[in-house]
Amino acid sequence: MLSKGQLLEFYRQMHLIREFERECERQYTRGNIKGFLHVYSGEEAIAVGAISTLQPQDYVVTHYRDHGHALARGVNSKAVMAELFGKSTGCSKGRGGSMHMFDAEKNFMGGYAIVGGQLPVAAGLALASKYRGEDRIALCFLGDGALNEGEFHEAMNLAAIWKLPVIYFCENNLYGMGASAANNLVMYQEIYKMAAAYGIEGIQVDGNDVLAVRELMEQVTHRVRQGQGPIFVEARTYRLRGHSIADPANYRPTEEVAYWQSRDPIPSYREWLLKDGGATQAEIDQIHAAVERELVVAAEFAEKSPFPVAADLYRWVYQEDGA
Amino acid sequence: MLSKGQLLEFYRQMHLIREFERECERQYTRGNIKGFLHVYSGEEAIAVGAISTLQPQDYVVTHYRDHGHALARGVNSKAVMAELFGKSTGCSKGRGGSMHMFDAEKNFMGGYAIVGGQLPVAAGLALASKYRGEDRIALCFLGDGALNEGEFHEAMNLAAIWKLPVIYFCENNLYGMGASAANNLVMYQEIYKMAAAYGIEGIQVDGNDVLAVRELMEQVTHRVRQGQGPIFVEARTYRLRGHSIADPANYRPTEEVAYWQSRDPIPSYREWLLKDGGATQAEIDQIHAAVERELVVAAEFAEKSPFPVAADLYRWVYQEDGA
Amino acid sequence: MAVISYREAVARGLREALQEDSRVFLMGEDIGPYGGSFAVTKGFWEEFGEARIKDSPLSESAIVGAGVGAAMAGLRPNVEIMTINFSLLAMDQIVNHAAKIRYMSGGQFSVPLMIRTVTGGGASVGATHSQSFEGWYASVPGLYVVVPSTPRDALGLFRTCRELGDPVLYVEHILLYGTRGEVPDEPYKIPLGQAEVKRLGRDVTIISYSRSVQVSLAAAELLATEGIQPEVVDLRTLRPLDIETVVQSVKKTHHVVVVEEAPKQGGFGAEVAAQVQRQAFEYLNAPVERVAGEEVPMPYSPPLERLAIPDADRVARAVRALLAS
Amino acid sequence: MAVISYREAVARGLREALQEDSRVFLMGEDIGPYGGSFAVTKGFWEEFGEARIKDSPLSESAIVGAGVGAAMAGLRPNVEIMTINFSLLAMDQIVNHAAKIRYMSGGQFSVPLMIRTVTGGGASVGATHSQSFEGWYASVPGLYVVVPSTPRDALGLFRTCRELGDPVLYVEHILLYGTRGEVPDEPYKIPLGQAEVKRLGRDVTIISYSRSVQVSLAAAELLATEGIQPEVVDLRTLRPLDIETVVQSVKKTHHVVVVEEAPKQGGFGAEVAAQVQRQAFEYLNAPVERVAGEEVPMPYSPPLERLAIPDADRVARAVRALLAS
Ligand SMILES: Cc1ncc(C[n+]2csc(CCOP(=O)(O)OP(=O)(O)O)c2C)c(N)n1
Ligand SMILES: Cc1ncc(C[n+]2csc(CCOP(=O)(O)OP(=O)(O)O)c2C)c(N)n1
Ligand SMILES: [Mg+2]
Ligand SMILES: [Mg+2]
Repeated sequence: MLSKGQLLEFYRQMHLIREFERECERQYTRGNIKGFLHVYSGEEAIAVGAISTLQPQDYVVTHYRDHGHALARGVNSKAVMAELFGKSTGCSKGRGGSMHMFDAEKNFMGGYAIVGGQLPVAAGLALASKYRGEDRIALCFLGDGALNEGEFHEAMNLAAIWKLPVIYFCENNLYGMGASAANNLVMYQEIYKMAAAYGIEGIQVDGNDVLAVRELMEQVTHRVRQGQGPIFVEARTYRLRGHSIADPANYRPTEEVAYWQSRDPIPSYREWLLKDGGATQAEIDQIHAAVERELVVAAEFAEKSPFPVAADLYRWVYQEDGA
Repeated sequence: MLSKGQLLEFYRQMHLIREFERECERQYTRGNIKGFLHVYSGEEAIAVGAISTLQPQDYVVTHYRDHGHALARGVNSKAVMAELFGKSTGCSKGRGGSMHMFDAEKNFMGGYAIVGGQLPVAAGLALASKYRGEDRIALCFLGDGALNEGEFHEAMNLAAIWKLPVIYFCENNLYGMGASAANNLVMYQEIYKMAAAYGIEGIQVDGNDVLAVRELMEQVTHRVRQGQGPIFVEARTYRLRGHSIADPANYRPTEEVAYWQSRDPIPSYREWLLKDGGATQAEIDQIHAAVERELVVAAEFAEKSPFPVAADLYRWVYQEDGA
Repeated sequence: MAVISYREAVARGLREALQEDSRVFLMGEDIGPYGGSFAVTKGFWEEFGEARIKDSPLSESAIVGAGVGAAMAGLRPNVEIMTINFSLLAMDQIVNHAAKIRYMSGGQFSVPLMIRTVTGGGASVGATHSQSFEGWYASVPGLYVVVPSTPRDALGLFRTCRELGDPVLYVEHILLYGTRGEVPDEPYKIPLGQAEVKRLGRDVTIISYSRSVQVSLAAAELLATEGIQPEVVDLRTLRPLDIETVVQSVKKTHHVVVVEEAPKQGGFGAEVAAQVQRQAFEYLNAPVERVAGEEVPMPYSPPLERLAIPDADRVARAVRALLAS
Repeated sequence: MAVISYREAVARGLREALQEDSRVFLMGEDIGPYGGSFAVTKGFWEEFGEARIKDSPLSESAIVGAGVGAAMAGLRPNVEIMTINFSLLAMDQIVNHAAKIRYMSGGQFSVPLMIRTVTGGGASVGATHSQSFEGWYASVPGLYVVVPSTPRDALGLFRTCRELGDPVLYVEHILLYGTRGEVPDEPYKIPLGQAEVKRLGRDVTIISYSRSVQVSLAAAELLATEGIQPEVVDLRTLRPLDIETVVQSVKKTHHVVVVEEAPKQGGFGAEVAAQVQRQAFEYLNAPVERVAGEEVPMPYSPPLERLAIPDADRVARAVRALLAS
């Protein structure tokens, strides 16, 4: 049973991610954030529900659309924002940027920007855990687009034959950039069934329902922790914005967008919280206010933080005391 | 219904391949063949049965263990042997070698030595056929080892979503080099089921029974030709020799080897031919004698043929009249 | 002469190919309804239909491999790899198949495959998305590597490439798409293997390719105000490489600076330097100097990124130092 | 000093690592019961068990990627890629992950991953199986690239590599496995970035690495009979590159020939030539000469293959021509 505190915490995290991404879009327009900006808006229930079931020692690995996962894992919003600003106080010291967030303290093992590339890395983390006999699993997020890449196949196979403690969690938001999953995968409506080719159990869940994700993942993490080998989860969800801030996403049918807007995971969860979750409007308001403050602080922190200094250009290419 | 002539022709081809490989081993020992030598002995029923169902305009693509497929496709045994000798009369003019046999006239599109690399190429050939609206299909052979490679996955997916007229034919000989398929694929006993992940029909057949392969492939080629999209076939078989001539294959249990030796596709087919196929011992003897003569001629041809001349080192790097 | 953008020049080349040659089809990620990651193929899908504008799955290796197969079958596939960074996933197909099949088959098969891709840094997209691998491909026998720096070159080279019987890596630069320039109205082509003197000078030869040509030209303007007249040579193609045009220039200037974006060690600039010192040894008054990317993964942080990529100032400084030496 | 083979030297390095460091495990295709494609890990699976000698599926990308992950977790994976040809399939993991994660994470994670692989031609195995890509990797910031030419170097460099905090590509040569040489009995290590003069001379400096060092030494013997005394410098590591040792030699000899197997254009020899002419310009009596692989896919046919790879005769001819010029 989840406590009311936990229920509200899920809400806080989802709301934080949504508002964080809004703030990013504003900062992008103001020129404080550069390059690509891919926001997680609409998919918050997944990161929050799934990551909430992990232990601190567990590993999180994800793709390039990584702000939400970082925040859900507890990476400080100041550090995430500062990273986007390219500041030395960023969670990757300004070297990584939007697509390459890392936080060793949180075992947040990185956002990976080569589609599919993170899957073998996650297998390796799980392998290390098994090698050492640790109580530690790896949770690896991937998009539906990653299912097209050869590395998906190789990593799934490796995880399966070596029974690695890794969960591959596919965020099926129906698109990879502008390409509809329906055009790129015959099994696009039942991606989870593709796991059977590896003898891996595949499970589908509603990615817009934080409690459904949470519930499923409690079982999944438990079983993977027990050593039964990898599990593959597919969550159906939707990107409420374009692929990146530069993408108006005109290729999507308006009815489809409208349908998914009506299934926005945040308002629906809020309604449930108020109606059946025992939360009060005051509590919700308090969360909203706290998040607003947090983001003001984060943006200010990012803005005021220094850029890396030129003298540090070569820092961290190699170990300082390396050969 | 197959005519007796066809039945005997299958036997002739299988016997030719087996004896050809024996000759290769002899020539290798004599130093006339260099580098790697991977023989096809034990798997003849597959190449012969499958390729017999193709039309001349169809494409054949295969992996590095390619002598058998070349011979079954009708590539001249003199040209195959000369290629192994590195002579300019070889089917690849001595440039390709054992793993890279080509014959444009036979639409024999090549042996490919990067495991899995031929699968996308075959998809492209099928794509060209579809693009032009031709009555022409591609048959692509692969080993069980290729199932581990990412390119298997990408090519299967591409063929499936674009409904390409290609047949992926897996020769599951239980090993990839020294590695047992049982260690490398959870589904090793039912590889054909892996095709379901792509919405591709998968079918298993006894790869040591030339008539079973032939019968299945008559249906398969027909359906692919009709435009129903790709089909995946798995034939179970066994390499009667080591991975290459350098490999004593000590890693294989003796009972396993004995079992498969007892299932050698050639003697069993010969017995059937004599008992139920209406063939006479004289006809068999005649084939043996003809094959023996053919191979003497092939070896002599290869031996007497000239090596490419030094002045031609740069020939065929680019189109002669290219920019 | 019309003034068009680099993006438009590439699009024009593609459109002509599609219109004039039914063997040509395009294949790539998001080249269809999305219009291409850099909007090069905007409107193509609507114009030419999905049989010829094949929006592909995220399968770099498979689409290049399929391009190889289709080319062997006699078509003229034009495959887009969204950026050169992702070409690493297709490298085996490019290097082991596209480049070698003519040779390995003893001339029986050819692979007239064009691969378009996008190189370069400076767009604040981080280390995995800002690389310049064209020099690697330029060392592969059997490939052509084309690196236009202007709309005019982009179109003229494209027209040549699409008629070649061998595979071409046609490399666009992420920061050049919006740049504009004159393009002749009459049909013209630019042969491969002909460098172009983009600016006449007398004191130093600056050699570069792709966007670095623009950087070099900017540096030349700076230097000109100080009375230094650099000659700027644009290689235009890395394979084949026209060293003759470079040598002619060096005979006049006696000083050479090679400029490129890739990290210096093992960059293609090393090849240029090695050939220049070999073939113009007598004419060099000073060693060949190289200005190149720093030896770091590309930092995301904009101020660091600016340090990692040569700019006009750095090129100008290198020229001054060279001439002072 | 015991005389052992190159194969034994590598195996000894691996065995020591496995014995002394429980964080070390091996992963690769056919390294288990088969004993390794080139028999380097023969007996290891029996000795260390399958948890530490992980016989992997044919999944180059996944095993390197898994090595990256395991290294980030604090282990010391040693991954074998059967030959450098197949490394193209893992290149993305090597270049975009192994080499960049320390930097992109702002120093929070490191990737102490060792990748062993096999380079080179001359074994009559055809174009797809005879390549030399080490030069490409040597241009990637964040990687180390090690190319031993003797059993002594193989072991001494191995010992250094296995303690590094960063990824290493450790490149063996297919034709060196059977070569033998002395190896000190006492524990020793060879630091990265220290070239070695393998033969003292005075007339010309021949620079090379990996098997080409043996070719160069053979050429030197030929030349010595004619009264020419070449100095032979073995780079031993391509990244870091020790140009200082080379320059010292050039100050004495005033003539340089660089020898390598990769096709000349864009080969790593170009980098060496570019640096030498830059740093020893005053001391060069003639341009730096390169002897390299021919610009062709490796032909299978043995007589053609012999033409495509530099041999002692060709190196000797180049030296004679250089000294005569
Ligand atoms: C190997 C590779 N190919 C292409 C790209 C360009 N790209 C970035 S994101 C993306 C779409 C990914 O789609 P999906 O995995 O579904 O993730 P989503 O954007 O939906 O979260 C593409 C094609 C890339 N980063 N890496
Ligand atoms: C990408 C790649 N990795 C490794 C190799 C080395 N290799 C050659 S054949 C082979 C085994 C292939 O097994 P399988 O596909 O089952 O074919 P079989 O030998 O059984 O016919 C291996 C590992 C290769 N050629 N290509
Ligand atoms: Mg998606
Ligand atoms: Mg097999």
